[in-house]
Amino acid sequence: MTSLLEIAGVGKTYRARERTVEVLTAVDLSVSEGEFVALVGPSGCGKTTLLKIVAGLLPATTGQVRFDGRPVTEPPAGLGVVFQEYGRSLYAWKTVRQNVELPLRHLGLSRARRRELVADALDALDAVGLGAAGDAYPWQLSGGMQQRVAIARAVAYRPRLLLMDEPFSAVDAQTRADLEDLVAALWKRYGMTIVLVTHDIDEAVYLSQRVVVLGTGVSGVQADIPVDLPADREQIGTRSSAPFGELRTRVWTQVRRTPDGEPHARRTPESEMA
Amino acid sequence: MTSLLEIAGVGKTYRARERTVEVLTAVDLSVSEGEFVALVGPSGCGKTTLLKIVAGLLPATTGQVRFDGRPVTEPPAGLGVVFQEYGRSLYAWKTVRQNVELPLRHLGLSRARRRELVADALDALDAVGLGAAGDAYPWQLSGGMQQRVAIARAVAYRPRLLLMDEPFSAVDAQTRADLEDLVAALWKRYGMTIVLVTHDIDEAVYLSQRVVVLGTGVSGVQADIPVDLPADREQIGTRSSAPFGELRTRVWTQVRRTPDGEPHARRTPESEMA
Amino acid sequence: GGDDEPAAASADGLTTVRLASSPLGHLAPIYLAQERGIFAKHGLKVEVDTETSDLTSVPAVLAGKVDFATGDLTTLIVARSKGLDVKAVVPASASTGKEGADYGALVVKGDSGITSAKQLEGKTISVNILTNIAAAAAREAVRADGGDPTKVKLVEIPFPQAPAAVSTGRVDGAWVVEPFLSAAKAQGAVPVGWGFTDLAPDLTVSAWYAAGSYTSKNAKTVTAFRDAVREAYAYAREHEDEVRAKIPTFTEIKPEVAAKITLTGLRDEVSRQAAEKLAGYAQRDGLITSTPDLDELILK
Amino acid sequence: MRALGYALGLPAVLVAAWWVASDGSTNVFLPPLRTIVEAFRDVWFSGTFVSDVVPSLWRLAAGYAVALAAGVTLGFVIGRWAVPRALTGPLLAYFRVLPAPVLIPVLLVAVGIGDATKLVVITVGAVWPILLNTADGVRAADEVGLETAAAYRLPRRTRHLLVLRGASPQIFAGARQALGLSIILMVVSEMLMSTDGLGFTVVQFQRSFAIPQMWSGVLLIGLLGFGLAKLFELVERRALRWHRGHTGQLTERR
Amino acid sequence: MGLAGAATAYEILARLFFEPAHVPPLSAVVPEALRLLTGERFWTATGRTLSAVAVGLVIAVVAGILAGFALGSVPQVRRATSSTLDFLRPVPSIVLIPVLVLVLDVRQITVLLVAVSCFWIVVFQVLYGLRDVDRVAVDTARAFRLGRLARTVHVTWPTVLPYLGTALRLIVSVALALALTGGLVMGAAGLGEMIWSSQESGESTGMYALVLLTGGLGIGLDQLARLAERRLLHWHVATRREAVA
Ligand SMILES: Nc1ncnc2c1ncn2[C@@H]1O[C@H](COP(=O)(O)OP(=O)(O)OP(=O)(O)O)[C@@H](O)[C@H]1O
Ligand SMILES: Nc1ncnc2c1ncn2[C@@H]1O[C@H](COP(=O)(O)OP(=O)(O)OP(=O)(O)O)[C@@H](O)[C@H]1O
Ligand SMILES: [Mg+2]
Ligand SMILES: [Mg+2]
Repeated sequence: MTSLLEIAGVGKTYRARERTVEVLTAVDLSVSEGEFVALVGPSGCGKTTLLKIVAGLLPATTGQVRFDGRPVTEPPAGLGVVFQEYGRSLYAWKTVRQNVELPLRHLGLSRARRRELVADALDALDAVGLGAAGDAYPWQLSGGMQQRVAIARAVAYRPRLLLMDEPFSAVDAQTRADLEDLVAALWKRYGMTIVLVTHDIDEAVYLSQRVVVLGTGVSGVQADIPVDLPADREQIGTRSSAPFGELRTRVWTQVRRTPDGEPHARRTPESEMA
Repeated sequence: MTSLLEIAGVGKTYRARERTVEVLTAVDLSVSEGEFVALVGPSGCGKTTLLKIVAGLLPATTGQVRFDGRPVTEPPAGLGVVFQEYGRSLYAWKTVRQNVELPLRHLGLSRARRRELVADALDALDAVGLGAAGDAYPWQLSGGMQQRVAIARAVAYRPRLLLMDEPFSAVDAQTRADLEDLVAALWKRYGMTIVLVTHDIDEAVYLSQRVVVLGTGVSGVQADIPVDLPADREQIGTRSSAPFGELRTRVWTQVRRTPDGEPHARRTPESEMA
Repeated sequence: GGDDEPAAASADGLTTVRLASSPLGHLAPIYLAQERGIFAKHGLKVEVDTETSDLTSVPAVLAGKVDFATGDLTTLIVARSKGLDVKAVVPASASTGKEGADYGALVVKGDSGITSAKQLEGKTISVNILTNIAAAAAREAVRADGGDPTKVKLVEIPFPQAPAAVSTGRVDGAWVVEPFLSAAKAQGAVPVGWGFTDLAPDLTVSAWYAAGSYTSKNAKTVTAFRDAVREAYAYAREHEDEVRAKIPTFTEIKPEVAAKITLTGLRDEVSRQAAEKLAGYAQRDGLITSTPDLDELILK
Repeated sequence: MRALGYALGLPAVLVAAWWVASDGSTNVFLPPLRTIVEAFRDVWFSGTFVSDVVPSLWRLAAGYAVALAAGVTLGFVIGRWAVPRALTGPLLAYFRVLPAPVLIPVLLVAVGIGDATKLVVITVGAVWPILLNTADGVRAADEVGLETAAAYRLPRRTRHLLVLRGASPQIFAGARQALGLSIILMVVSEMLMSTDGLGFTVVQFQRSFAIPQMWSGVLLIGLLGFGLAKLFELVERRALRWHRGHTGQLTERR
Repeated sequence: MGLAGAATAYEILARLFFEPAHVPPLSAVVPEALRLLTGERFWTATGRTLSAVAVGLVIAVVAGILAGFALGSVPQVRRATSSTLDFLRPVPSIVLIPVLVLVLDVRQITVLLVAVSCFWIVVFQVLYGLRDVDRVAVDTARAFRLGRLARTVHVTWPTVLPYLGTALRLIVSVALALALTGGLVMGAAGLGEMIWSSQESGESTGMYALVLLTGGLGIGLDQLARLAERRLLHWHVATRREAVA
């Protein structure tokens, strides 16, 4: 496998009058074509920031990202993104179907191909359980439904690289499992490369080939754990297997062990709220 | 314990030009003073809707909600809410601290008491690990950080009834556990009544005294499962206990068994994305 | 047109002249003359453009967009002294020459205790525009009564609002012309001065003027126009009832009002003496810094 | 430095072009810029500034302030509640179309000929953009923000302030529109029934064919507008910083 | 309802505080207005005024939107022109009429007055609307590599639209007011000139009748603007809330 994504020495500092935060320092990471990488780390450690830098939406303060060998200065072709702020990433003035179709209409494809993709988009909506809500507007949907629309949009686009920022955070356990399997199936079928940010360590292990742990404080990559589970995974079987349990504990320990102590909520509430 | 909250025959239909959705029909539920109830159910089943009706923010189409014996027509006194759309519920022009302090400043309290509450608010921020971010604006925070601000605001307010709509969806596992324990501790200390909407069945069982399952389709209460775990719970011990496992399976089965078949994502992705 | 002589001869052998004037009473004789064929008799065909105003007429004339327009004498004097090539051809409206029966007057509120123009010294008088003949007339009325014209305070209030300003006591006096003079009187105002006749009995209030270059290139047409207008005035003097009947057809003045108001005077010559006087006043009031050559201003 | 270059670049080019193009002009109505500049010096550096510009500025400030207060207040009421909105809709549409020259007769009788009339003209003309923008901004208030305020039972006043603050980006849009308008209206109001002021002076120049002086007045009005716009921006930048942050304009982007 | 209340208030005020010759009561104005409505002159004038309004509005809206988007989307253009725009914005076109007369006729000037004033309003509303564009919305479009045009059509334009809706309601009345002004100060044929003429003829009842009718026209135009806005903005919070209320 060749390296599709090369993140080299990426650092990011947000500068503002009120506060300047150094979020990332020297993140090094490379993702091969067709790989499924999960990115975990404590809240506020810079996962979203890193994803936006990779997507070419945010300039890095230091370092460089290369996609397919070329430095990323703008969103590269073949990129699909599910934003953490899914609500704001849907267009209130478009129906669910129009939201999903929008990126497809601008791919510069032949008519037939476009029709095919649009049909795909509808299928994608069906697949996330929203077939009936196609004509609704995003503000008529529940949070979880909105999130699924955002997923359907990215998935229908058939990106080469799919970046997902906590894409299943607002859906119930059952739907979440279904969506996980949907993404896994698509990954296998189309050989796409996926970077998934998640807070659910089980999910990270279940889906990915590699779990990358970002540290807190001024953070780089803290651990990079290969997931050597069999390729064919299945919600109940895989999750209850022994190797799964081990991996999950390993990741868990890494997430807890942060370089400069625990990042937050370290005091017990009792001592604080007195 | 007296019944603090009485939900009787509540139904809700959203009417719009494009589509009319009957979301809830005849929901009956009563919550006692000091109780901790978890509300679970598939995405889009009407949990947020129900919460807003209970909060007096949305009129029910049928039925009635009574708080402390009086019909709810507007938000009752002593109510704290953590909205699912946490980002939009923070005021972008106020700093984190100002956002947290805002409700406290208007309680009509003595000076000393107010100062105390404001100090509490700061403590609450500390408790959710955001002590250092007090002067930041919401848009300078990560998703999980914003969510924690919303929690801090509700918690510092010391409400009599606390409604939380997926309050921990955007934070990492570690922070989530800490926040869970924080809420549990506050609940015990101040004897508040809590209704928590969550997608995490483990969390529902771990925190609550009762798990209420909302069904999908046109839905009412599908199951009401008492959680008879000991009052003193603890992240690792409780979660690994046998009764916990049983309860969780019971809830899980209820969430899956919906009256009119499974709500969505019931087809395998393979068959759909062809 | 206006470049060659004959200007714009139409198929029927008539030269078309374009006139610009707001639809005011002084157009009545022109319209009558047009109907009676007086202009045609002089080889002219007139087109009246009423889409014009004080603001636009001078530039329109100078740019050759119209041939003749009306302007009050003070304005023309000021324009000339600023080097604008305007030439007064023939009066458009003039004082009636009859003190006590002119179409413009200085009025005060009936019960104000003011009975003479002199008493307005140190008081506020409204005129429609501060830079035109109205200001001169208002001051002149005070001067003629033995007052000091520089001691009155002039404010600008359009004629239509002047009667109300007087009757509600917003101003002490107002210089008004018909039909507002009648309106003011009807609301209890009384005239205390007759500035137009004070300025000169044959005062030209406003005149038809053209661009100097136009008059030199189209001398014949200009003379024909002047002759025609004079003939029109002669006819109008003989047929006052027709003039009164004409006015309501192109203004919003009601026939019953038109039957009663004092009509403007109709004169054949632009009064040179009055012009000299006005030029002096314009200089006194700081509108101009040097007196223009009146021979340049008034067409012989 | 760069900002200065940007601010002065185009004006410099335009002024140079005007200077060159007009230098040989013999058209009285379009005098050479050279003459205008000379007139500018003669007219405005000779005490006229104090006697004419100061009263104008005062009227402008007062009229604008009243328009701002009235526009925001009325706009808020209309935007917030459906009943006043329904009651006033057509009425406001009616008043919006009345131009100053039509209002003046009534004002003259009702208010008189002093500064008050001019204030009313400025206010009545400039209030609309503020009013409509406020009303629309308030109507578009974020639902979750409103629900949060309601849930915590924030007092009415606080809730209103929150709504106004949320609508402030659009209110500023209205205020910005009104600024330009009120300068124009100041001039227009002084054209009728006035004895001093910038507009009065310019109109007197115009009527007495002092064309270079008139143009110098136009220049001064433009400069005034430019200065006030800069002042406005300064205030706005501070007041709407949060909005730029919220919409991502403060974060460097690709 | 609101109108009825206002009419009553006007009637009472007019009778109490003003003389009929200065401010005639409604009971005198309405019959006069009805008389005007039956005459041809009023309709010709209305036609003239409305055509100036329409032409001016179309020019202003098209030019304003184009200029607004150009200024708002290219920061360099904005920075280079903002001082010039700030300078030009407050220059009252009325002052320039004598100069304009040299090249245009009064009707064209009227259209120009309408167009210029409305143009400014549209430009500024667009500029402010553009600032409201959400970062996440734009990032989404950019991530999916929507081109500049597609982003403008699908993201920027809908965000600016509510601001334009406000502008639309503003400019229909400004356009009408300025078309009237054209008649009042330049004598351009139309309702403004009729009002002027009524004033000059001392016909205050007639003038108030005209003002009444003109206001009616304003209400009509405003309703049209609202209709257009509701259609275009049915998804917008304000409209949604309206539907509920
Ligand atoms: N626009 C911004 N301006 C200033 N600081 C910012 C901005 N966006 C993010 N930050 C800061 O950068 C840090 C990392 O934010 P980021 O959103 O990348 O975190 P994250 O890992 O995605 O967290 P979460 O899991 O909570 O979403 C935070 O401390 C946050 O305060
Ligand atoms: N404003 C609205 N207009 C129309 N329909 C709405 C509106 N809000 C919610 N709905 C519909 O009501 C149903 C329930 O929505 P609700 O937000 O209560 O679900 P939920 O249980 O909270 O889901 P989630 O877990 O995804 O947040 C959904 O089908 C949604 O489409
Ligand atoms: Mg994030
Ligand atoms: Mg919900």
